Amino acid sequence: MRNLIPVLTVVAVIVAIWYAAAVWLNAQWVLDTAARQDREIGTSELVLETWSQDKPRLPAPHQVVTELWETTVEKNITSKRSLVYHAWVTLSATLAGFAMGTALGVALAVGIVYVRVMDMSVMPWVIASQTIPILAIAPMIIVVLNAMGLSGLLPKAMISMYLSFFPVVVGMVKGLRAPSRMQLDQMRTWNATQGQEFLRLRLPSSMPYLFASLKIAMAASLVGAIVGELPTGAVAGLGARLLAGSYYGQTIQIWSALFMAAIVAAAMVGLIGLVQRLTLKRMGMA
Amino acid sequence: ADELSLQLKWVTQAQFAGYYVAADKGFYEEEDLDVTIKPGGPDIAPVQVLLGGGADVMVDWLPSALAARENGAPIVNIAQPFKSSGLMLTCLKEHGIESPEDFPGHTLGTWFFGNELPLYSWMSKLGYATDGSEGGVTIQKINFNVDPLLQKQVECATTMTYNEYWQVIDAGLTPEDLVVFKYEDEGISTLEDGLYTTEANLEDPEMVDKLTRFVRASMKGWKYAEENPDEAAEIVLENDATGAQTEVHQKRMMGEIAKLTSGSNGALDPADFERTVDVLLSAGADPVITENPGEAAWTHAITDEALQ
Amino acid sequence: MMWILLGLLAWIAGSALNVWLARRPRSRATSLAVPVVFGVTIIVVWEAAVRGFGISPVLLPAPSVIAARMASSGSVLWEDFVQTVVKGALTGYVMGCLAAFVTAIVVDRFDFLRRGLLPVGNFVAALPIIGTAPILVMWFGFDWQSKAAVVVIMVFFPMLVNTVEGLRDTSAMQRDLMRTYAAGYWTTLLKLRLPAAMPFIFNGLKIATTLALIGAIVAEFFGSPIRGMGFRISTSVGLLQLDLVWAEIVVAAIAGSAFYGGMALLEKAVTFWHPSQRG
Amino acid sequence: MTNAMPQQAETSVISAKALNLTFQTNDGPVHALRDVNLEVGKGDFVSFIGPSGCGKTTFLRVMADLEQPTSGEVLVNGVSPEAARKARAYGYVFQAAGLYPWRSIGGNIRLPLEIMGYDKAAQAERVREVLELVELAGFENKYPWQLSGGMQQRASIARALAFEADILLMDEPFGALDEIVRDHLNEQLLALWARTQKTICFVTHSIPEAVYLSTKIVVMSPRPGRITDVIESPLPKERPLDIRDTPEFLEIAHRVREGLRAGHAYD
Amino acid sequence: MTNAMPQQAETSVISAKALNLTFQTNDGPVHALRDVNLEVGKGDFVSFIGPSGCGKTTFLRVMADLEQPTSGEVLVNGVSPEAARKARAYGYVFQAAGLYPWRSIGGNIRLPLEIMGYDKAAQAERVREVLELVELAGFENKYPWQLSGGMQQRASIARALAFEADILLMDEPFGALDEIVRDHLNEQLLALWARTQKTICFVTHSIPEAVYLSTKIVVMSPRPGRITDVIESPLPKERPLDIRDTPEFLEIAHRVREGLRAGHAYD
Ligand SMILES: Nc1ncnc2c1ncn2[C@@H]1O[C@H](COP(=O)(O)OP(=O)(O)OP(=O)(O)O)[C@@H](O)[C@H]1O
Ligand SMILES: Nc1ncnc2c1ncn2[C@@H]1O[C@H](COP(=O)(O)OP(=O)(O)OP(=O)(O)O)[C@@H](O)[C@H]1O
Ligand SMILES: Cc1ncc(C[n+]2csc(CCO)c2C)c(N)n1
Ligand SMILES: [Mg+2]
Ligand SMILES: [Mg+2]
Repeated sequence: MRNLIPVLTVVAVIVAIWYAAAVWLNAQWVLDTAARQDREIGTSELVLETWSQDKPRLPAPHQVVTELWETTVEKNITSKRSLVYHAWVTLSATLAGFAMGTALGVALAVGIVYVRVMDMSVMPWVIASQTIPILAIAPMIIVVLNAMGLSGLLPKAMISMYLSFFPVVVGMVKGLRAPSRMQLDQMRTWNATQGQEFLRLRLPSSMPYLFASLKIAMAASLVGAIVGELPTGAVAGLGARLLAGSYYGQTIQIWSALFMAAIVAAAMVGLIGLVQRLTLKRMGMA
Repeated sequence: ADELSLQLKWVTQAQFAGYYVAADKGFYEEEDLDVTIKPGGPDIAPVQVLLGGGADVMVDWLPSALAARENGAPIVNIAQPFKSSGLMLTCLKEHGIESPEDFPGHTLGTWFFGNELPLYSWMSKLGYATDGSEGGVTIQKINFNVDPLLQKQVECATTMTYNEYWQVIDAGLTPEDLVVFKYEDEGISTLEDGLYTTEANLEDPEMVDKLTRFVRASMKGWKYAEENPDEAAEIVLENDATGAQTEVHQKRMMGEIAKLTSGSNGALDPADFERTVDVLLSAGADPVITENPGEAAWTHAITDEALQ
Repeated sequence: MMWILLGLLAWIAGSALNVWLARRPRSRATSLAVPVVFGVTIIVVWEAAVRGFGISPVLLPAPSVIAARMASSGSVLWEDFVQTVVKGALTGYVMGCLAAFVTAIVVDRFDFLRRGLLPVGNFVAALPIIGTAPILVMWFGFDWQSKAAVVVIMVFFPMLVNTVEGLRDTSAMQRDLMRTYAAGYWTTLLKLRLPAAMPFIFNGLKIATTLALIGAIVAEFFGSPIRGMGFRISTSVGLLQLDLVWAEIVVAAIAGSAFYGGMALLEKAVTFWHPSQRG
Repeated sequence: MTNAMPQQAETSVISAKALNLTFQTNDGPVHALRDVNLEVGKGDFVSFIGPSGCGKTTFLRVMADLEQPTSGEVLVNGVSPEAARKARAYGYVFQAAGLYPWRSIGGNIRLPLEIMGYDKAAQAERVREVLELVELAGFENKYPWQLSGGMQQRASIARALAFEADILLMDEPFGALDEIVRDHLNEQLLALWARTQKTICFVTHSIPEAVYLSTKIVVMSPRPGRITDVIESPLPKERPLDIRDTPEFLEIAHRVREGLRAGHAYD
Repeated sequence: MTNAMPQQAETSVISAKALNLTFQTNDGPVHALRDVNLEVGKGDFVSFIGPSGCGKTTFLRVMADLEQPTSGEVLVNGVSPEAARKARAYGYVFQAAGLYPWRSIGGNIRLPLEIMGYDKAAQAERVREVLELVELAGFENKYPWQLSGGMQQRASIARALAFEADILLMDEPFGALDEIVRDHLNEQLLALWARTQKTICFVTHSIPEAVYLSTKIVVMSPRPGRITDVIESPLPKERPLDIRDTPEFLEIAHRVREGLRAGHAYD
């Protein structure tokens, strides 16, 4: 609640800039059209037309909102023209990929912290793996998985996993190594087993890092799912909407799919934040 | 029924109406086939899918299919439902381009991914350099839409008669605002949407039999679509999972597609093949294919059987 | 069969060698050797698998084929590297990180902005690059400027969030000490909060390195002049020149790792005092 | 048994009136300070002594404007603690050393000097001086984690002494030091105090230390933290170490011990 | 003046022979322990006293297998420190409290009990017991940052006492406590020691505390850390608080003070 006024202010400023930018970016088209039609055009007319084009360079905020409204609220959610339906398709792949990525990331981090060979060999290659442009190999992954008989949700989820495990590894390695020398020494004096040290010291101290990484991983995972949708033949999902929008120059549709993606991501990240607050509160850290 | 999967080279649209019609009208069923149609997209190389085992047949253009062959993909054309080429170069009149002589100094946009090959051939035939140097043209890669043309990032752009051209018109330009060069008219047309499969498949009699029935049903679908364009467009729309296609656009597209398929009974015309190869081989300094693959790249075995 | 056996053998030998190496006392040589052995093992296994299982070069080329391609197409790879990494990624990285750093300081200074801008920022950061890249290409043109813009957007928020977080990561006693000196805002920033924030800032800088590279390459998928790593990758797939695609990927991985490694070295030098660096 | 302060007509450097401070915690409020009244004159050396958790640190923090009282009034140098802090009126030694880990020992001591704009030469000179005072000469380039607990605490004392503040607030500065160093530093502190006329507020757990150093001893009792006794020392300003064997000294020590004991539940 | 240890024939719980430990730092090696020899018998109460930075903490850490000696040998219960640690032979109180911030005081004390597999009821019982012992009953559900410095230290003592180890290693456990609590805890510790026959190694800076508690006082000198004196206390096992006024007590205290003074440069 305390944040509402600042957020609204910032949003208001952005919307204002946005409208201005829409005029600036779309004016050329309006002028060209008018010239072709031998039509004189006044300033107010110009401004209004830049805000109501069919295929603007930059759609005005109200156009995007209208499109969002029409494709979410006014459409049956099972319809292929409903953004809710497409969002759900993407979300399910995102969640599956996120779960797999988190599991893989945590497992790798535990390995890196506890197994010396892994500590020394895995990290550079994990980093290198992230410099590979996923968009380039996503189609190949999909093709290979398809050839292996995997299709539908799983290939997309695999790409999500590929993108989301990285922040988790990095964050968790840092988090699992966060305990101070003295805290680790204490555990030694009690001759705690590695499992006990992990559960009672390393894991609790890694919680803030884990949650920070999970938020990044969730966003990455959504991007992964969308990327994964592109080469599955643009069948359904927000990625397919983006793609279809871009073939047909439907900027309004692109922007609304884009916003839907951001809304989904924000909601998921918000959810993680909620879990984080509850967990940290239970742990007495918030 | 026997299962068979088809990989398209692009998203669901009237360009592939024949296959959707055949599926919808039960032509495949009549041949005891259960066909899965997999839509494509900008990042799908149908050849990869085919060789990866994700599909049994694919739709592709001959230039890119031949390029893939040279790079080690053993693929063969088994049918050619498209007779003529729908490729063209569309320019805005305001830039003062009226004929190919006016190209030098201008920026021409084209899709890549194999689609740039005909343009490069054309330019080399005209004797223009393509690196933006004096007296040559600048080639610019553009995405599969017409925004760069509308926003004047390029002066001419590759369009298809059945799709992008109409997007330009829909954007509010009139045919009078445009100058259009059809590849077909410039004598550099190359074969478009054909059906391809792997050499391995062709050695398997059972597969050959399936493919024969598939081609027969598909051609029936195409001819039905040609005669009933509006119904075909409706069928395409029903099969579009993205929900992004519009009725007006698809009906218009179907009309244009019908013009391209009308001259073909499904069998590849060897003369068309040779012309395409010639165009490709003449593509200047860096030709995409270096030698004529000859009859290894196509076969009439399927169509002969299917079209009796 | 021969190749498959060889692959298995290489796998076993590589792991054994690494386990042995890791047991040695830690030194510069071993900490370099272990990842190298790991990588070499993977490459040998890959080569063996491609040959052994007869995987089509159109699906996955063997490392030897990729190496040959890298040797023969050096000039193309270099041209693409300059276009994408030097012009696109690096400029975007520097501009994005600098902008985020300055914004972080402003945002941190004015709580109103922090509470207003960060949530909105998080939202904007969640806009997938695949959606924003075409738009930025439309606005900034086909050349490297639009790639730099994509990179700026990609690195901005991780860097911003980390810096803001870092600037707040001081203990009560450390802040109290500054209060007792009646240190002003700028003094506290310079002497306490920036040094304390360094581990976080470097966290952001490191994450941003991989993002910058991916961003620049992926953005080229949505529009580029006819050179650049993303351009080459996306168009070569269509021509089924998979060896060239993988050669570009190898260059990207090397450049990215070097970039990241450089940042990590710098981090070690600057935040030597942090427990995670003291080891 | 809160007792009325003898009102000092002379300039009072610190004056607390009806001070209360309550912390809100998840299971109820904690009364850290209740109705605290105190006057400290210029040049006084005041020791605070009391059971652990009685509010000594909290009181010092209020004077230093690091904690806001719930009610009541504090004046430092006749102005609010905030104004005094802004005027850099005091040096503060925290209960834990709190050195910045990214600065060497020398760098940590130089920190306030840099902030207050001393020039380079003066900085170096003062760092050398105070390091010698706390016997850490030679450790200037070591980092905090390379020092033992006691050495860190001495470094933090040196940091507070490095600049010339009129008031010194010290929270158990000698807690982790052995008797000999402690005696030595006690002497040094007294000499410094005599030389500079500083006003010093000093929290300690050692009764002999409190008696040896102070002109005024404040005894506190816990939960809620109150002042139970204020003892004005009759000892002369000049104090050799063996003053600790005089009957006056032992008598005051006895009174402090009694006051302390009263604050405890047992015996 | 390293002196030969009186060799104890009885079971020796801790035995150090020719122990050396050198830290490598960015500006040269630091000799923290040099040629240290010591025998501690079963049931001994050994105090370590010496100037700040002389290596007391380091020596305790070596016994606890937290630091590896550069050369020499240590045996704990006749086996290596590592084996002793694995057998959970000792409890350790660190110089700083080091409580886990995400656990309440009760949770912190329960931690070693959970690790060692005590059942729920036993855990609760022991937590209650030791909290009472250190006078923190009622603070079980508070979090560390809500306690004063001294209270945190007491919680950390409670944690080390909660499980039954034969050896207790305590590094300045009472450093931040006032004299009264300290006297009280001293008595409690002696009673515990008498009752349980534990062997205790105890670092302190207070000479009276060392003399009052110990059967053996080890005096150390700094840089490099060496043992300069080992004093066997002639005081009886039964020690009321006022034993501190007896001549024997004062004599031992004097000897310790002299030993300490010898380790310091000045006076
Ligand atoms: N931030 C806080 N939140 C809640 N309670 C607090 C806080 N700080 C201190 N307290 C409580 O206030 C009381 C007084 O604390 P303070 O630190 O002033 O004690 P002290 O006299 O300095 O003790 P010690 O000698 O142990 O340092 C204690 O009961 C403590 O639990
Ligand atoms: N990790 C370390 N790296 C380098 N030097 C160290 C390290 N730990 C301790 N030392 C050095 O070793 C010496 C002994 O330190 P130690 O902590 O044992 O002293 P101590 O006797 O416990 O002192 P105090 O009473 O102040 O706690 C000191 O000079 C210290 O600077
Ligand atoms: C993989 C691939 N994608 C797109 C095209 C170009 N193309 C051919 S037909 C068509 C649809 C009509 O607009 C488009 C865009 C191609 N040749 N190959
Ligand atoms: Mg305190
Ligand atoms: Mg110590």
